[in-house]
Amino acid sequence: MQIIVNGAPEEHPDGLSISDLLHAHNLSAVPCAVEVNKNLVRKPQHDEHTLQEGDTVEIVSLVGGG
Amino acid sequence: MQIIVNGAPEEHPDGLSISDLLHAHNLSAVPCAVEVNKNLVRKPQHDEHTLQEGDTVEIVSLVGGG
Amino acid sequence: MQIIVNGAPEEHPDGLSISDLLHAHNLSAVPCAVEVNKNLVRKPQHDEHTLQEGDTVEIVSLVGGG
Amino acid sequence: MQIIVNGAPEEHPDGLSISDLLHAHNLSAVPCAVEVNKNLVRKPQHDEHTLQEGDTVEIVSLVGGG
Amino acid sequence: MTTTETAAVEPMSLAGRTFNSRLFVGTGKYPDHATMTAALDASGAEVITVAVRRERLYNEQGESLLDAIDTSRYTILPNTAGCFDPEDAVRVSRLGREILEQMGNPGASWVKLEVLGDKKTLLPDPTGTLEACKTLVADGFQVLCYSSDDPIAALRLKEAGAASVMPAGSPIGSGQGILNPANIVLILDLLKEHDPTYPVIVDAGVGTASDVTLAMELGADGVLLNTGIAHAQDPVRMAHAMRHALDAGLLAYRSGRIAKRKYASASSPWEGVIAHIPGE
Amino acid sequence: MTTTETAAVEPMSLAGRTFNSRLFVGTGKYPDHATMTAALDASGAEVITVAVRRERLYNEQGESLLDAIDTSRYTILPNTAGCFDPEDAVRVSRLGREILEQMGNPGASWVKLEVLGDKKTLLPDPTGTLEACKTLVADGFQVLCYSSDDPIAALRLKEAGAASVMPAGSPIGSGQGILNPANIVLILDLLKEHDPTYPVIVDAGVGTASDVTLAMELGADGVLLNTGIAHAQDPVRMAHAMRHALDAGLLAYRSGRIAKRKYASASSPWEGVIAHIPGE
Amino acid sequence: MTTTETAAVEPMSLAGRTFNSRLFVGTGKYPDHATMTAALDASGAEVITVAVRRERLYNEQGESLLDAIDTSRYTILPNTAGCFDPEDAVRVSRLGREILEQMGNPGASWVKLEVLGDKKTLLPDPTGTLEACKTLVADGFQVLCYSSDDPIAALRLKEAGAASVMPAGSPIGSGQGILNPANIVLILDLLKEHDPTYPVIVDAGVGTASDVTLAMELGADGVLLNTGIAHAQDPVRMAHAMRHALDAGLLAYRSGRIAKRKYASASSPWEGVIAHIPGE
Amino acid sequence: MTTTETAAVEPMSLAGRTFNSRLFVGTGKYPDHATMTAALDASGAEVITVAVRRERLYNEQGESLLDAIDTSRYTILPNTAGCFDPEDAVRVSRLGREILEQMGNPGASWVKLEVLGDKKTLLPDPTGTLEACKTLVADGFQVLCYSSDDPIAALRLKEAGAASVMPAGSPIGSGQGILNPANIVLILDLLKEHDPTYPVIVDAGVGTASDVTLAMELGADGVLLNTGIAHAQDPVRMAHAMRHALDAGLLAYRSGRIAKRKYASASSPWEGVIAHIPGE
Repeated sequence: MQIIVNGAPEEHPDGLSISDLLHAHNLSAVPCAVEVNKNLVRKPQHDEHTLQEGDTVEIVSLVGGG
Repeated sequence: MQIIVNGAPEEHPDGLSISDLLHAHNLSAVPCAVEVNKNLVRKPQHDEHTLQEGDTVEIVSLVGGG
Repeated sequence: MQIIVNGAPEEHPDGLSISDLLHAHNLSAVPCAVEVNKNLVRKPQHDEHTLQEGDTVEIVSLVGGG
Repeated sequence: MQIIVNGAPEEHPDGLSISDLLHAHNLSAVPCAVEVNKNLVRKPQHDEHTLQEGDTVEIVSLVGGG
Repeated sequence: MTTTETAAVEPMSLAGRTFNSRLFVGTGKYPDHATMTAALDASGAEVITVAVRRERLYNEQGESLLDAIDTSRYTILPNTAGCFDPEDAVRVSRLGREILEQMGNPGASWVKLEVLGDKKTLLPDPTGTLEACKTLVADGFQVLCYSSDDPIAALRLKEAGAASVMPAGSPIGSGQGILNPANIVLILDLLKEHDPTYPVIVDAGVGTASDVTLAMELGADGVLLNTGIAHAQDPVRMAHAMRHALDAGLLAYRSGRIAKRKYASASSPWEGVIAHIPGE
Repeated sequence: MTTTETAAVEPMSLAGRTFNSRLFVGTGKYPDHATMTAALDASGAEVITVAVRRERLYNEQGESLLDAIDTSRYTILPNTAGCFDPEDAVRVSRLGREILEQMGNPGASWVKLEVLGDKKTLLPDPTGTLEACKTLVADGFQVLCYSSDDPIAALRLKEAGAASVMPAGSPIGSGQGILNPANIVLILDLLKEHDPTYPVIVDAGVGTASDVTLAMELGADGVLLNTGIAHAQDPVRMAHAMRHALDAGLLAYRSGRIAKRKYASASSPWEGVIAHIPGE
Repeated sequence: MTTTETAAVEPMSLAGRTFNSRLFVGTGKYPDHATMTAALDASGAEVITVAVRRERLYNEQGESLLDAIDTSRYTILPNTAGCFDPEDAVRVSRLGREILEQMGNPGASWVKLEVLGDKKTLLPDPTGTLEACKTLVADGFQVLCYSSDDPIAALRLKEAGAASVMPAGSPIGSGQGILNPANIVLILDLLKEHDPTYPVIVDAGVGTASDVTLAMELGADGVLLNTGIAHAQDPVRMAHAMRHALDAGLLAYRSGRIAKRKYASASSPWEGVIAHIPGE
Repeated sequence: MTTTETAAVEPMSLAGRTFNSRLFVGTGKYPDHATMTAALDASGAEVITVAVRRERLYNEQGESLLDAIDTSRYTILPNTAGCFDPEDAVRVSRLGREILEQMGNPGASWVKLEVLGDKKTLLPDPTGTLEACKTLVADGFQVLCYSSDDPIAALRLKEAGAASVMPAGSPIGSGQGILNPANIVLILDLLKEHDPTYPVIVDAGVGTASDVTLAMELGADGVLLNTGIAHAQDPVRMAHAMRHALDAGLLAYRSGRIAKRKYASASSPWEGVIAHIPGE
């Protein structure tokens, strides 16, 4: 299936969880937050939340800002 | 019946039109505007608009302002 | 003899009056003022004032200024 | 003899030195400076400088200022 | 060589009409009607503001404002002064229109919209003003909209259809002039960006003539004021001053002022100096 | 009630003569003579400044300044620009007088005295200016004396007999306007204390119309400027602007402006408001 | 006699917590992480702001911000910079909270809310900011709310439940300082009227130390800044300067400054002067 | 990367000696000696000014100034306050030196020269100050010379041999701060042109901490003040404020502040924003 992650299309197998996605990007141990289709999915739901074809995912962290 | 005109109670006979009210206050010939219960009643309706017990009437004109 | 006029050396015959000098520069009819060795020589003296070898002469007029 | 000290007339015996005057005012031990007739008399001269009838003396010290 | 055929100040377009005067003056706070009418005349104003208030039903008040003014001469611009929520401002706007329509005055569809936020500052409420502006525009009004000098608040009012946005230089009647010229410049930038003739009128806070001149030099299209004239010791003379001040500022803005320099630049030539110049 | 018969600006007395215009303008730095003469006309000035410079003996320069100007119309005020010591300033003053006497111009006994202290700032040397002022007064000149805005320096020049003290708003040609209005006010206080008609003219630094208006609102008697007009993109239009600006400032000063207040003061009455007023 | 036991600056209460430092600094725009951490240390700040941005998934970026900072030392305040509508600002606020909760940082329920109105000025949209503020307060956030210096806009944000209102001195990163001190004073008046400890923090526009001192002298509770330090030529030294500047302003505000006088007041006594005093 | 080993403020060289503090404070106008000594201590000053006055011969006055102060700790700088002509200023300078020599104080050859021009403004007389300065320099004094902010007057005093020129920000004790920063900058330009360490100290007019910070940000070497501390409601706390303010200004000046920009410059990156950005 195709999903949009941080603005770019990615191919992933069906049934991909958010945890799987973070793992695929080496982000499992990094403080970050995930939004699917503009709704925050909190960390305790990352294992159980299965992504769907066409989902728009944002994975964000903290950067320098004012 | 009693109505409130410009903030003060007034006694008037039933069936009083806006035109009657303006006449009673010597305002028939003066440029002014009338609101009944916060709704403007435009001049062509002044004859036909009959006031009701408890109506709140505002009769306004133009004064110096900035 | 040599004199300095408006910063430049000029050769003139001995006995030159200020009026002669102005005439030589086509300034006879122009409103201007003349200083010799930092002293003003007023117009009525222009005929009689004879310049000397080594005199420093300034001939000035009015220009745009603020 | 009469002298003026800090703006006020004072009577003193003839032959009064500056040191005598300071002593008379209990100022011998106080840091101060003395002027006679608008001329500073430095401390080493205080013993030998004899005041004269009509002298104007200023005895000054330091006060709070900005 | 740059020359100018004339020093005439070009007319201003506002709400579909054209005005020779860019000074808009109020009619409040004058010591008497004669002073007011003389000051209006001296100001050269073509548009004057008025307030909508209850008729005094029981105590006679002598000559009314409308008796005192030659209403055929002026576009009368009713304001919503005293309104603190958008509903009241809309009611008052409609009442003002009703009166001016009876009079056949061209200001009938116009309103100077004020939705105030606070009694001490009389500064506008940005959200309430925006809401009332939208309602009035939909109801066919030409909304001349009082605003703070907040550039985004001003921009939103233009986007909502205001015929003119009128930022405050400082609080109404305070005489503090233009406290933040940089904000007026940002408002002009934002509102005129793709619409250079969009009219921005500095309203409120003017204390003296130089405030008006400065407003125009910043690029404003006009100035609206009341207390600065009405409460001056000599209102009529001050009205003359304000008229000159507006022309001065507009002409200066159009003339392309010199840039500011840190150091001096001589007005007279160095060439031909007979004096000793240090270092030469 | 306070009214005014007229908005006429009262004339100014200066060096024993009376002028209707309080704007004094220079003749330097114009792109050409036609622009200059049009700008002089537009400014309404009656007194114009000129510099004294060497005749160009060898290269012809076309029309001279005196050919371009209708000298019968103006009082011509020669300056000592370019002088850095009192002796040179006195020499130049006498040369200027000599020329103007030949012309029969009323400016013949006048001089705009400048004794400069530094080439970067062109600010005056206080001690040198004072010395030259004394010499020229003794020699019968009417000295219009350029000064810094130092109040004591200005006071000393008045005491030395200057016909007018002319403090700089900011460096010549800098366009920075009046950098320290408080000092101009102190100068006016000190110089007019027992002599309220003593003329103080703000000279130098004017960049745009509001600078002129401000100068007059502070209480100055007049303004002298050159670069602000001559180097504007449209000098003639700017000359009109400056004229309006001066009238605006003088009228405003005479009108008694409102005091500044921290909070607002409503222009429209609270009485008779039909809207809900918070807290009432 | 008034004395002071100590020059200690009293702590500040904000969103239910207490801070010894009233300087809030951003983490953006530093030349490198080492300079940033040294500057944060020099500033004495206890609260630092960060932005929420997409992870860079494909190109490695070396050390991350969170690796560089000792996060146990600071309250991390995530902002919503880059958001132009309330919905986006709410999304970003929740994402920031999610990250900080994972880190156990006390800033987890806090947000520096920005809802911008325009890309050139980066000034806030008053209506959008108010709407987002209400949503976030209802969602349990402590909202530190960026505002313009419009007093009514600021008041509405307090009324909506903002933990602090943070008016801009001038546009973000512009270095123009506090363009309208009178508006900051009005904000302090309105927001503290019945609530004197309500925290008002001047945010944005600070260019140099005196801007910070002035903000505190006006009565602000703190100052938030970023570019003024990060883009100074020597950021660490400037961070020291800003810390001193804040203490200077707060102490001065608490000390009761002298009133301004038009004329002088001698520091040294007139009594006992031996010199001739004119007029005496 | 730019780093700084330390935030230490470099010492200042003045009249051949070196000082860690750049704040010079007066000893006048305090409510009592205990407040004064505490304020002097809090200020960190190493040089303090005093006046020379007649001994009170008949009425005892309790503890004298010199009893109250630990004179071994401070360089005592006697002033000539109250003098209106150069002769009196020279007399008073010599009297002050006489006393300080007896005390063995390093201020013995120093004088803060004031030759005043007027009792209302207490501004200096430029010509009289220059004359006294020359006399005192010839007599071996280190002259710290009070001046107006007139750049040429200041330059002439340096040329006459003053150890430091000390321009007034505004009249003594007026609390108006620095009325004309542009003039202070011109003074710094002229006096430091070929002599960058020549000390310029802003003296007079300081009302609050930000005035001190601004003076240092302009590039001054130090600040001298009295009334701003002594007449504050809490002088000791204000002395702390002034000390922080000076460090803030000096550090900021050395840090290279950001330039002012008309428009905003985001503190947080645009890259990686998840929100909708208008026009993108």
